[in-house]
Amino acid sequence: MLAYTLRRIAQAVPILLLVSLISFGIMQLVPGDPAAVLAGPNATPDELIKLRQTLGLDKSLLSQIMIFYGNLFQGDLGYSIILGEPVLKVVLERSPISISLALYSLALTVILGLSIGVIAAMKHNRWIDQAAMTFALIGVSVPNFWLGLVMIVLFSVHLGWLPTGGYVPFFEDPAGWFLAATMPALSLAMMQIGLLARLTRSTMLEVLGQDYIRTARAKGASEPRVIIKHAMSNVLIPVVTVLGMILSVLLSGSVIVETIFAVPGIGALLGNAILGRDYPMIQGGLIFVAAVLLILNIVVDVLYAWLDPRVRVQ
Amino acid sequence: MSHLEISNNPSALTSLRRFLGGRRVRRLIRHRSFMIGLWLCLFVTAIAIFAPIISAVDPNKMAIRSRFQPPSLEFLLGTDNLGRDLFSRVAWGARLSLAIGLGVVLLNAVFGVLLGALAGYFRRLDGILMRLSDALMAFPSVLLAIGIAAAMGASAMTAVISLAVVYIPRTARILRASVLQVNELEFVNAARAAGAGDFHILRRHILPNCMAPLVVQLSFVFAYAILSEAVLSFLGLGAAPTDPSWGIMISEGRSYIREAPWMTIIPGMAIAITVLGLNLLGDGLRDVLDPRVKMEH
Amino acid sequence: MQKNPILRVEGLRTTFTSDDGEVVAVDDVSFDVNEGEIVGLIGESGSGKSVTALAVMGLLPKSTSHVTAERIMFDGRDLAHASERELRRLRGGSIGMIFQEPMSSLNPVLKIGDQLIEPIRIHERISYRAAFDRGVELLTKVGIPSPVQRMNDYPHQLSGGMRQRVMIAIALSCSPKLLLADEPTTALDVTIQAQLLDLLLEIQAETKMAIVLITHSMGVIAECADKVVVMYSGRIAEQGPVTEIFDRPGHPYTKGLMQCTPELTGNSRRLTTIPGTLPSLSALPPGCRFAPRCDLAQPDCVAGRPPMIAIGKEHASACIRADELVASAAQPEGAEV
Amino acid sequence: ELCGHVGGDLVLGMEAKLGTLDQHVNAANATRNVAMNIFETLMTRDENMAPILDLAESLDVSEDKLTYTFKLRPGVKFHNGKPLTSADVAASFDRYNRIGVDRSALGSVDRWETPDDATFTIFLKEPQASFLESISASTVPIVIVPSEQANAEATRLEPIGTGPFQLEEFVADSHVKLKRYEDYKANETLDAMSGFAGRKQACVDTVTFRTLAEPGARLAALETGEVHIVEDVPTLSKERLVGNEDIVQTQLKHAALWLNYPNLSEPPTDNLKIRQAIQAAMNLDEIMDAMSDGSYSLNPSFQFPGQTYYTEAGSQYYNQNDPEKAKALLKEAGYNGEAVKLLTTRDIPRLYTAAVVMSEQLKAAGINAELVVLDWPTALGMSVNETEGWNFFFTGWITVTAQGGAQSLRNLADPSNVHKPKDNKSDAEFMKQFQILSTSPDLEERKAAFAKAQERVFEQVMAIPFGVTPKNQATRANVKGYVPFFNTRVSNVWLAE
Amino acid sequence: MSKAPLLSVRDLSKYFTIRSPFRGTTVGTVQAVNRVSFDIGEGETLGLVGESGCGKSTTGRLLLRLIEPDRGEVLFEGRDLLKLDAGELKAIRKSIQIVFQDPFSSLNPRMTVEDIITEPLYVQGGMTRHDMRDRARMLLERVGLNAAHITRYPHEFSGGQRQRIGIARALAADPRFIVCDEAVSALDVSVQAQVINLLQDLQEEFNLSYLFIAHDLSVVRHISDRVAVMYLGEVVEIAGKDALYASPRHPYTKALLEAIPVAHPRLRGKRARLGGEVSSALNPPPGCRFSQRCPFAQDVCRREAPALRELGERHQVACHFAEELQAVAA
Ligand SMILES: Nc1ncnc2c1ncn2[C@@H]1O[C@H](COP(=O)(O)OP(=O)(O)OP(=O)(O)O)[C@@H](O)[C@H]1O
Ligand SMILES: Nc1ncnc2c1ncn2[C@@H]1O[C@H](COP(=O)(O)OP(=O)(O)OP(=O)(O)O)[C@@H](O)[C@H]1O
Ligand SMILES: [Mg+2]
Ligand SMILES: [Mg+2]
Repeated sequence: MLAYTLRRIAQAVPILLLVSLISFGIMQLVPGDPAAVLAGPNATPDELIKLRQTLGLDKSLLSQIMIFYGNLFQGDLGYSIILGEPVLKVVLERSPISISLALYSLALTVILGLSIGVIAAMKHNRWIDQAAMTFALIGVSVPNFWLGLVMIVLFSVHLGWLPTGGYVPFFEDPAGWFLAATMPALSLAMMQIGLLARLTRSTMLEVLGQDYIRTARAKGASEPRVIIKHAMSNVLIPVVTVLGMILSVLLSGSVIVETIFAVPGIGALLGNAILGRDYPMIQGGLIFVAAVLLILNIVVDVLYAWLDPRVRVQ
Repeated sequence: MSHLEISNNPSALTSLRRFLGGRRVRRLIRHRSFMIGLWLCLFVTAIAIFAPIISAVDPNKMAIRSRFQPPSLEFLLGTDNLGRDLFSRVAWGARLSLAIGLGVVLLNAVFGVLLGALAGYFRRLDGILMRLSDALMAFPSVLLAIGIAAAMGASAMTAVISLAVVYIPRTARILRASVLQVNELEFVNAARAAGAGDFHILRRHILPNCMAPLVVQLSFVFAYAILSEAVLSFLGLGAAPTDPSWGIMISEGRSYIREAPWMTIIPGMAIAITVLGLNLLGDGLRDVLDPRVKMEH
Repeated sequence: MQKNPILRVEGLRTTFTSDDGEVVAVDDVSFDVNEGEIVGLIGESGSGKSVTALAVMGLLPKSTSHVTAERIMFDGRDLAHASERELRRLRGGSIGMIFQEPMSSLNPVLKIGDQLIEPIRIHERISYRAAFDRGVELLTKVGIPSPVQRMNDYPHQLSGGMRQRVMIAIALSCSPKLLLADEPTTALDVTIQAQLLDLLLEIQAETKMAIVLITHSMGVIAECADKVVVMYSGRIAEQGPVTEIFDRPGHPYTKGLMQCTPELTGNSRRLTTIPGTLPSLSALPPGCRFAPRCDLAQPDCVAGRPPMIAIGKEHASACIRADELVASAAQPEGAEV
Repeated sequence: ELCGHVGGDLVLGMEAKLGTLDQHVNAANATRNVAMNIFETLMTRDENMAPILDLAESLDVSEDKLTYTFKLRPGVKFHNGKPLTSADVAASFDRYNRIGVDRSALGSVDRWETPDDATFTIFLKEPQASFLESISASTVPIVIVPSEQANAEATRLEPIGTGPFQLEEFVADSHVKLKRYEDYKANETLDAMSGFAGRKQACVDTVTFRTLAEPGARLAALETGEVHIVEDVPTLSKERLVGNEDIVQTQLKHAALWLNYPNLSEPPTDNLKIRQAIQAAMNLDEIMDAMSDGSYSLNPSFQFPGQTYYTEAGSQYYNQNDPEKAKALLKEAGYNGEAVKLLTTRDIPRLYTAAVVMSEQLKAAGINAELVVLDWPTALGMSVNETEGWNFFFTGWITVTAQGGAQSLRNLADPSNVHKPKDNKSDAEFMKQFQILSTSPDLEERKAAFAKAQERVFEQVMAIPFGVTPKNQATRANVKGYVPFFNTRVSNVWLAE
Repeated sequence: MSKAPLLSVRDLSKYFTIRSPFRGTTVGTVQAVNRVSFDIGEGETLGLVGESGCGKSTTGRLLLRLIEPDRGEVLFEGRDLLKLDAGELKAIRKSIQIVFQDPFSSLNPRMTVEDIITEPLYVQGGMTRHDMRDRARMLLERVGLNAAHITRYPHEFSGGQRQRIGIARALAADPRFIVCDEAVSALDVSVQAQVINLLQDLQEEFNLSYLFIAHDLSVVRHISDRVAVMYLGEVVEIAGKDALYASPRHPYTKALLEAIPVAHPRLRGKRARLGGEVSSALNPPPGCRFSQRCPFAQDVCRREAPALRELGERHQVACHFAEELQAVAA
């Protein structure tokens, strides 16, 4: 297991390198420059040139890359142009917010998605199944930013149940965190709940059609026992394999959800960085996020290996 | 039986049947949610095609005096902050959304197939291509699309390209998996034993048999492209705003969500209905063509 | 051998809802299984053997299948009209079942031991420890070396033969009175198949349980069965004692089956064949379902469903020309038709 | 007493995200809204945008108008406890001169000196009538920071000022939290606050500026009481909120001037006749109505009504709404359908709307208008750096206009020339008036010059002002002492219990 | 018999390296085919039997170079197939064809019967579409299907009919030699008999040679002239079928034959059964690979691998004690 984990981590390194190259490439193509954003519409061209110099934007592409990697290997992701703070510091401050939001979303996804899927499969072709699948289908079809807007109007303004947005650090005020994070987490999770419910249902149906389920029934096992002991353990395996993907989507979907709900997460940070042309921030931030995703994927794979004895025991 | 009737009549249906297999067409036609999806998609497509005819007014025609009109007989779906007719705008928005979705799907079909087939069939290319796709997939997809869109400047073309870049690695992976699977089937060996070359085998044997998962995947890519285009437009990175796009409409309407909720809700529903239709279509195709369990992203 | 039926199936009929509408997979099947007897259920793929067994167990999917029977008497109880609860008590307890695929019939993520002792834990109130010991005992009995270690293995760590032994152990774990064995050896290699059949026969001789042995190999029947039920396209074509069936087949299908199996000793250049293939359930011919492939067919055959005709002691055939056939069997063997 | 009640946390819902609090290198409104409660300047603008001393107690101007001597207010301390000295002022000017955005304000400065801790002297190279106007401008104000920060690089300034509030926490994209600076030394020369100057007091313990970019969410937050003050209340919502007793609406009548300017290097707008045709074709009422949902006033000037330099010179060219004239002019110019590219952004919805409406109007007059919609950085960069690919750039002068005549026309003069004239040489007649405007010691002469310059701008169509929008804000009813201004001021604001 | 055989295999070997998907380390090598040699004459059928995983299919595929061998020679009409370049290989592929076990996966579901059957002709080139179609019709009729069904798709046929289509495809390019890899194993007995008859008829008609892979010993006996028995990648015995079935010289062959169920209930009786499980070809034991299960195994068997040696006329065995065993049996 350890060897496997290490190997996976080693494989992640070239991917990160590629990621950074791609993001560097994209950013070089971006027109507009951070100096213009900072200086505002009334700055004179001369003032812009000077500002660009002070920001180090006048250097050649190659030297910017060299400087970037030089610093990267020293663990330095550079300074954000707009925020004026070390990228690493900002990213480290922000990512827990997004990650906790993504994990909350993931929890919602797993709990709701799994139970909806299992119930639908057990009531296959009955009205509960139809209702559950209709819900799941709507979940995957509704744009999440739209859902977010509609939820704000409904839950905050009309019902007054939940705050309109913002972020409360979990350790300061868990209840407040919970309230503030619920709508963003839900609007992020909606689609994934739908997808997971559908995946769970179809996997469950498939598993229920397997010979070993018939064997279990032939042993006289009761229905709950068949579902919980024999079916679920097998259903969880494919479900776990998609968790990494779900997490990636949840983290990345946060760009827009964080904007709408004013959550100061990494999605909003990077979205703004891209729109504000904050190259070091984008570059460093993307590498960081990619690294987090790769690590999460490794965790998921290890979890998968742990769940499936066919892979575990070798 | 029905086979003979159909094969005597060389129509479009025959070629579709050839592609899908006759039994499958019958099963699709009987698949309730597939048919609902098909009708929804046809409905949206019809609206897109006939937008100039069914929308009485120019979607960009402003009438400041009649702004913020709620849906009524005069303004079927109401008007927006500039007094533009939302019905026309939604109808023309269908054009744009479908065109962008189609563009992404076409690029996916071409490059996803190319890369997936190369990686799956020529194992020597596999490592490189898959690492590249790993790297592209390591990016959070929305950020990647935003980055590319920002780099290229907002336009429909940009939206198509950036979303294609996001989805092609995913399509390629699915195709690669099918190629690997089909490559194991005996008829490929049979062709090889007959002396067929790689190109022939790919074209005649492997690709046709990877069509089912591909078609299914593309139907989902279509749906996601429409959703993601809305996200990009919402952020101001989508289509050129003279063409009414649903995402732009939601984005414009959000300032008025309390007072003129229809400005947001109607384009939102348009997206939801289209995506719903495509999802149903895809589900049906998957049930019938590609019963393997899979989760698409 | 006492004639005391432990299982009596009467008028079993099973339909499935499928893409092509309702299909009748098993149509009016009746047979008896006496205590301590091995009944071979033979027929080609799709003839309804497995469905028959599963219907007896009440294991067909409720959503797509519909089972009716006049009676399915097992040990004094009518399974056809029993509640799911009652059926559950019998399954794995008094009735054991072995399936064809040793690979897929074991749950891949659970330990062998857990799967093995599950029926014991379900049907008997004994401690885990005691059940575990019983499990080890069972594994020893079916000839698995180092059984204690094997209890902690997962199915994929075992070879196909060992897996099937485990399946047998599971089926035997509560000392059933009836064992339904659905092609228990088909997926295995010849030498292993022989081992396992020997093992089954040994255990049967020891415990005197009744076995319904489903197979499509005439050889296996010849080797094991006391009585044979031949199925064709969802119906019983012929049933009777094994020697009767081999010596005097009363149905052209049975006869064809035996003749088209290449003989190990025979040198005949050409094999006798049954032309055509099994009809599809959604397009069944009228009357005798074998008629379109039968070279003895005559107009009466398609007129209506042929009744079961008794042609000997406990020997009956669903062929209106059964008598002719039995009579011709008295002639020297090898006569090609 | 300035504060009816002391204590509490005042929460403001901000529209725009702010990146940095480095006031020297940032022209964003959002930055000023927060930063100007932390920092103070030597000299700033009062409520009427006239220059006024703040950290300086007195100012002596020499006879020859070349030496300006400021005496600092005693007892002022930075948030880090360090007393303010002239060295800090000099360091701040140094830093501004090095990297500040609006460095041209210091263009005529020769040097500065610090004869003693309380004295700061500036020497000019030549007399400049608008010098005080320039250094007191609040677009990118020369805020005073501790001398140790003289070398801080752009955006890396530590936000330590002398204002009534000090920074407690800054989480970009989320919120900035300020708390009362207990050792604040108020400017007692006035009884109350005026502009950014005057007597200020932190009535509340803390102030939280929350970024609530989503307009729906921002207003919802006000309605639910999550925030006390929001900026930019949509016109539609204003009407709805009227009935809400918990909410009080406020307005700064003239907050922003909306305009666009042509690109004089790119055909067809290099042709005066065509520019005039476009000018003639425009219905500014409609544009303003659409972009503000009806909350606006027309304004044929580059100054707000009531401001010193306000004039309607050239107003005959303003809001002509005469498509026929436009067509005639087009014909005269030999226009044959060249595209007129309107460069705008969706990041600022009003600019986008203005462009959309204008393009419709141009089309109605037979002009082939095309929208070029880019994100703000790109659009801005394009208008600054490129002389091709666009014909009109849309923008809004929010503070610039308020800063007075010279400041607002500066963009059309050499060397800025946002309208990209040939060889980067602005119109000679205009430049002549602009020179007078910036150097004449006589206000009346300067006003006359402004009027002539403005007329020239109209004539030559160097920029087209659309109109003025107010700043509509709303507060919870328990918020007292809040006075809307070009930028948010949280001093002297208190929460009634 | 003096004539050179049509196909002659010498020391053919193929090892597969198995990697753990989880650790990425090499788990070991499967010696799927190890130093296999045999000859097949013109018009002759060699049966190949053995238990699952013993390398039968791999052998068959190696002959066609569907898998590249590690070592050895495959001489077809005197030319070593393994030394041919791509063009020569393509040309010779006309003469060597294969029929697969699975009648479902061996036919491309997206192609019509016509396209499937004519594919070898199409690939080889040199024939008009019209001629190809005629030939396809002819072949269809020859394998007992209706020529009018040429436009149908595989799913419209039953398993036995599909297997006939597969046979027609193999015949299309006029082969000399066909590998039948469990060509009848998946079929029901009644259909199996039809296909076996067909194969035999075709052999007579076209003077074909078969390598007939199967695990059903009675079928192999019925169709073969000679039979080779494989165990864990090695051929342990080759002989004429009568000699082999009547007097097997290798203990494994003997065990295999004893495992065949009786033909009639009256012939039941207790027989010696082979113990143990089928071993894995992964990292096989040194010495004789059968030694672990062999009731007669001695020390030498566990040390030294017996070579295939001639024992009587065209009867080869790989057992150290073949002679003794025969003596015991007698
Ligand atoms: N769950 C099901 N749904 C629909 N049809 C079914 C189902 N199970 C079996 N059938 C049909 O019932 C018929 C009999 O099947 P059954 O499995 O009993 O055959 P069998 O005799 O056991 O064949 P085999 O030798 O292949 O196991 C077949 O035609 C099969 O297609
Ligand atoms: N591509 C491959 N990679 C790794 N191992 C392989 C490969 N192909 C075959 N093997 C292994 O080689 C051995 C021989 O396989 P082969 O398919 O030739 O056996 P077989 O005798 O045809 O068996 P069966 O009767 O099951 O068809 C097996 O252990 C198999 O697992
Ligand atoms: Mg069966
Ligand atoms: Mg094989």
